[in-house]
Amino acid sequence: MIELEGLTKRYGDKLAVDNLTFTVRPGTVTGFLGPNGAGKSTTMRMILGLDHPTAGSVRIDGRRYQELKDPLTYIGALLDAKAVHGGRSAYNHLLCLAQSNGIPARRVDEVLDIVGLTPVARKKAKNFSLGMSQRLGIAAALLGDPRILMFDEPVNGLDPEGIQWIRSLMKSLAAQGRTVFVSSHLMSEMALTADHLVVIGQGRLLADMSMADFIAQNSQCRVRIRTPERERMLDVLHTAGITAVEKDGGLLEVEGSRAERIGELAAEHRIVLHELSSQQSSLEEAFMQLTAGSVEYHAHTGQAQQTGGTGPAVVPAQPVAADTKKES
Amino acid sequence: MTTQIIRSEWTKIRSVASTVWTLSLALVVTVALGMLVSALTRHGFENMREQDRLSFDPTYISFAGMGLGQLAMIVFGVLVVTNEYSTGMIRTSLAAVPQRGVFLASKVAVATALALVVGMVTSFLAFFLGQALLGSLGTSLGEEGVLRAVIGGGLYMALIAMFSMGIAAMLRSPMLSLGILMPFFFLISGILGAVPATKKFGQFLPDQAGSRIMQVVIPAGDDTPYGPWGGLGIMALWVIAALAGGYLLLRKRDA
Amino acid sequence: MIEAVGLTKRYGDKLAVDNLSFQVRPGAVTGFLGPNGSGKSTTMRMILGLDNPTAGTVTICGRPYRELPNAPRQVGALLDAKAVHGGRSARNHLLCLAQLSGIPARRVDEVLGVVGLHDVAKKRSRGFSLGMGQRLGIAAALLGDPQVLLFDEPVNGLDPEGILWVRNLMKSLAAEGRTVFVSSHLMSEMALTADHLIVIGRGRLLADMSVKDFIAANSAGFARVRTPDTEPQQREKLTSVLTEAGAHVLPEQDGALRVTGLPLPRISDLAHEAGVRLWELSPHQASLEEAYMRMTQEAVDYRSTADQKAGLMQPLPPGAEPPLPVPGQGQPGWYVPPPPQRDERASAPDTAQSSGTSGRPAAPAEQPSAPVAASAADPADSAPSEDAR
Amino acid sequence: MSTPQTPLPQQAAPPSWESGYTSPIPVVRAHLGHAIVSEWTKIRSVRSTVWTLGIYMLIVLGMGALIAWAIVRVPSEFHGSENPLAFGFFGLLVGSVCIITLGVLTVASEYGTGMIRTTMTACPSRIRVLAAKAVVFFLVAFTTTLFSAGLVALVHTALLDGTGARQPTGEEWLRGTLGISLYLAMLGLLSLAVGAILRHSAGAITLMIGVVLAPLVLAAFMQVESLEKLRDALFDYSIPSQMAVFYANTGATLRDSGPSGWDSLWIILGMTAAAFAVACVLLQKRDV
Repeated sequence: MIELEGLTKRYGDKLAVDNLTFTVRPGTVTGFLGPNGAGKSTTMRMILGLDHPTAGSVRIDGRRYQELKDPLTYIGALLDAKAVHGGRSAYNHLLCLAQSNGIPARRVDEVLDIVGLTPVARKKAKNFSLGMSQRLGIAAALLGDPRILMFDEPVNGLDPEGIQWIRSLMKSLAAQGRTVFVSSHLMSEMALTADHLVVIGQGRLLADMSMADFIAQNSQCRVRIRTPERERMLDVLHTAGITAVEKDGGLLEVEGSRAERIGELAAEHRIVLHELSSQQSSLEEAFMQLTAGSVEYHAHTGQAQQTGGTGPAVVPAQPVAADTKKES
Repeated sequence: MTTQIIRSEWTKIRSVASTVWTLSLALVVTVALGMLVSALTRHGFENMREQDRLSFDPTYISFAGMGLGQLAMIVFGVLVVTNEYSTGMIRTSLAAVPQRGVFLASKVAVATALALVVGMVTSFLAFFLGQALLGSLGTSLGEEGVLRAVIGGGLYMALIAMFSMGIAAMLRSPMLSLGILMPFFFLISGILGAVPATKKFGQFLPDQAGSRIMQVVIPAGDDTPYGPWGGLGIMALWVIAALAGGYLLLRKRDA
Repeated sequence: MIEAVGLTKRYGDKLAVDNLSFQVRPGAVTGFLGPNGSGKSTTMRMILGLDNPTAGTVTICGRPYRELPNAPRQVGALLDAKAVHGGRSARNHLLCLAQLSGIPARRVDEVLGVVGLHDVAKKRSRGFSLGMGQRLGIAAALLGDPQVLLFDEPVNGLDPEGILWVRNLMKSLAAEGRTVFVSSHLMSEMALTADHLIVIGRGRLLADMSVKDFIAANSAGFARVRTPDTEPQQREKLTSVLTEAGAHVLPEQDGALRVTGLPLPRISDLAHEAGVRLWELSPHQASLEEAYMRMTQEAVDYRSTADQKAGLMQPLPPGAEPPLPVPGQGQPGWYVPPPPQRDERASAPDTAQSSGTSGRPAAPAEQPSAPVAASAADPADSAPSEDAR
Repeated sequence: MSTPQTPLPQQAAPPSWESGYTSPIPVVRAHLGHAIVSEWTKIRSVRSTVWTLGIYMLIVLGMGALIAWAIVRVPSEFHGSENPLAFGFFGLLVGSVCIITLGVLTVASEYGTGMIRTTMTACPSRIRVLAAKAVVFFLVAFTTTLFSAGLVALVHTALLDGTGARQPTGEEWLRGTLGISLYLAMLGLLSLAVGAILRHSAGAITLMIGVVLAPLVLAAFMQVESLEKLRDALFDYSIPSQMAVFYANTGATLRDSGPSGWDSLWIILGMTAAAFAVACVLLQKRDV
């Protein structure tokens, strides 16, 4: 369990984290989302006692981080995969961490095996790819078999096999009753992994709710219907008070009604369906909707860059940045 | 608790190549240069001036390489600390050991112990090999002040490494630390100690005060206000100041 | 146009890239896929003339990279976003690259605007987050307005807004007729961005085909069917009817059925005939991820295994009682580390018959390679967009 | 618009749609000039290089001022026929550490940060990159040294004027300003080449400082006559003594051995050329 209370961090006159209060509970994977510059990393660093909060406090299982004896056995964290001395071997890197917390050296071989780095355990970390470094970082987090795990962008650089692995690893860690706190920018990954979401923007808490609630609150549910008896279906829907929109290819789209209800209606009127699928907004769309106001580095959308004598079509700037997309 | 952190720091130190490189370089350079100079000195002792012969210090001669060897010791001390920062490892380390004072103390203790062992070996090796090459001119450990000078040589090297660690903990960047320490020890300290006007101040600088302990024969006309152990004490004060500064900054800063 | 012929790179006795031949054509986004360690980065570095091939050649517009008269004007590359001197500001970093190939300084401000870094242009890049570094790298690639673009993991560290932007950027670059070559591990992104795929494994070419062909060749689509949750007998009825008609039916976790081997209208008709009401009937194209996983199974270098946790067991002196769990650590529902046990592996002969469990704690072992994830692919993810075409 | 980048005959042949997109910005052939401008931006846009240069000038000017102050206080001690410019030597000796650091950092810091991959991608001609770095560094080091050393020399001669010291001759002026500046810039270039060979900042700086100091330390302990030749050679050819040669009295060679006149410059030129040859070969051969 990680408890944050009124956590605040100020750099100069910039408020990086602003009065953040939430609890990360055991038994679920909690996703930690926010645009770049929202204060996610700063928050994670304060949880680990690396940065001193300007105000507020963080408790790990009820205690301050500095008070933990052998902290790696309470909380394992992957912050920055490349934060390893390049000249040290993977084995020695983990060994020195294990020793500092009184973890037996055999555990090092074990975690290396878990993450699949045993063949390169004695190689220098300098030559590791980002994916391998990421695995090393995950191994370090698992070292103390802690009850709380914190991962910052765990799938960065992992290949698809590794992504699937970390996905199920996090789920099984949570299923064992551990607290798993994951930050990521990859909404498709988050949608597959997290049960609960904490969303921040510009240092403030925007949402702290379950994944399903989050998507439901920040999006609209659509149902797609394909049927050979289009006219009849429309009539049926109309009498039931449901408005359907005709799309090309004989497709009908219904907003604000559930697929179950439409299925029952069709069966009642013996209408044959060729497709009946509910199109839930993706987490990505829901997230865009929520954080639209707190994005810090907007890609330039206009074509205003044709200033110089550099000629036309200087730049393939996108008129299709976040704003236009989420309205559709 | 502390023992496990010390074991961890020992793993860190022994598992990087720079430790082996810098320490073996310190040993080889100091001993080899000392031997070379000792051999050359014996060869031409008859031709020396009378005055030089009177103040001839066989112990100090065998430590001739110390001036260059300490360069490697400084690099060792600086890299031990700044490696953590330049790689980002410091965050992992401080997450594993949140007690920053204990962390720094363990790191310095392990590195100093290692530097002390290497320094002692270097010092004794340089002495014995140097004396062997000096032949009849040589002295022995039994002579007055000689044992002190040889042990002092080892202590001096360890203290130099500690001082570098303190400075490095304050500055965090290897380039900056080396950029300040190297010119300081090699040029500024030497110049300040040699120019009469600044000599009074210069002789209280860490390396000048500390290297006093390696001298057995005091040259004529020497008016240094401290003895061998006093000099080492002055150096130790510098070391304590540097380490205290490093600790205070580490505690205060965000990692 | 990038053309590799018999490209080979050997490090010591390890063959990183093995006789690779392919073409990357203009006007399309070409994805470059492969497991970690398959030689993707090495190939990219050889394309850019950073590494010398052991054998073979790779040319851009007919010339080796190092012989291009003004390389950045023809090829833009994002290799490693952090390959920047941290003490230099974003603008100066781009400026020195621009000057290197005679690009006017105005262009620097333009690309800074394009990637959205104009506000931090004067800040030192040391303080940049990975996402900002990535944007800076993309700016550097766009600087020369080149006809060939290489991106290595472009969305690494970008936030969702940035990911969306990069996705659209790459598509429009290709639409302008440029050659866009992108390597990525994120299959969901690739499915949305790439038109063509080049897949390598262990340094060898595994596939060079369009995304559609790739998915079709390496997987099968299926239909998701749901019957009223309240009436389980309807589900059983449908299952038997569909199985009789020759379909392959698998139950899914949420109570839906996964049907392969029958087209959607046929399923609908069968359900209708059997009097089964449908709550859902949706087509699913297998995801790119599934197709990819199937193809590269053998070529993965670093495999993960289950967590044994034997290493946490302190070997106790013989006869000693295992210590009791620490009070306060046993709250219900929380994970409790397994209590230390005697290490049975120390006395091998005694445990010969129970070797399967020796040294293993009672706690459930993790099953990292379980295929849960692939089947639970987000319906809103890639399948509908494939279908919409 | 015809494709501006058609350097190859086979490229000119296919119609534009086949080569895909064509940039409207005219493509110029990149040459050394571009690389030099770029390297200049690199040097001036990083704080550490600016700081190192600043400290360098501070040391040279500061020590010059210190000595000037000593001249004013006790002018009688500075009589004689010695070269009146010689007092500038001390500042430059200490300052040489900065020049070495700067030289090494110019190349090695690119390897440390990974920037080298970006640079090599932007300019695949590796020799051109190295040449541009050398040219820019040389000019920067040379002008800074010339300015600082010249200023110190002017102040010193002005202060010494009237204390009985002689006026420096034209050749002494030339060597005490232009000569020493060329020498220090070459020393920096040597460090730059060593940095390109070792690709590791701390290693290269340590090595270069060792090269500067080792002969002196060795020589200092050789107090025996039979070794005088070796000792003198070590002493004479050590880098600090070679620097001192530029301040020696013209005509009056105090020692018969060792370099004199402009010899030092040719020696360092040879060393630097050799180091550059090695660096170029390695640069071409190695993977970045």
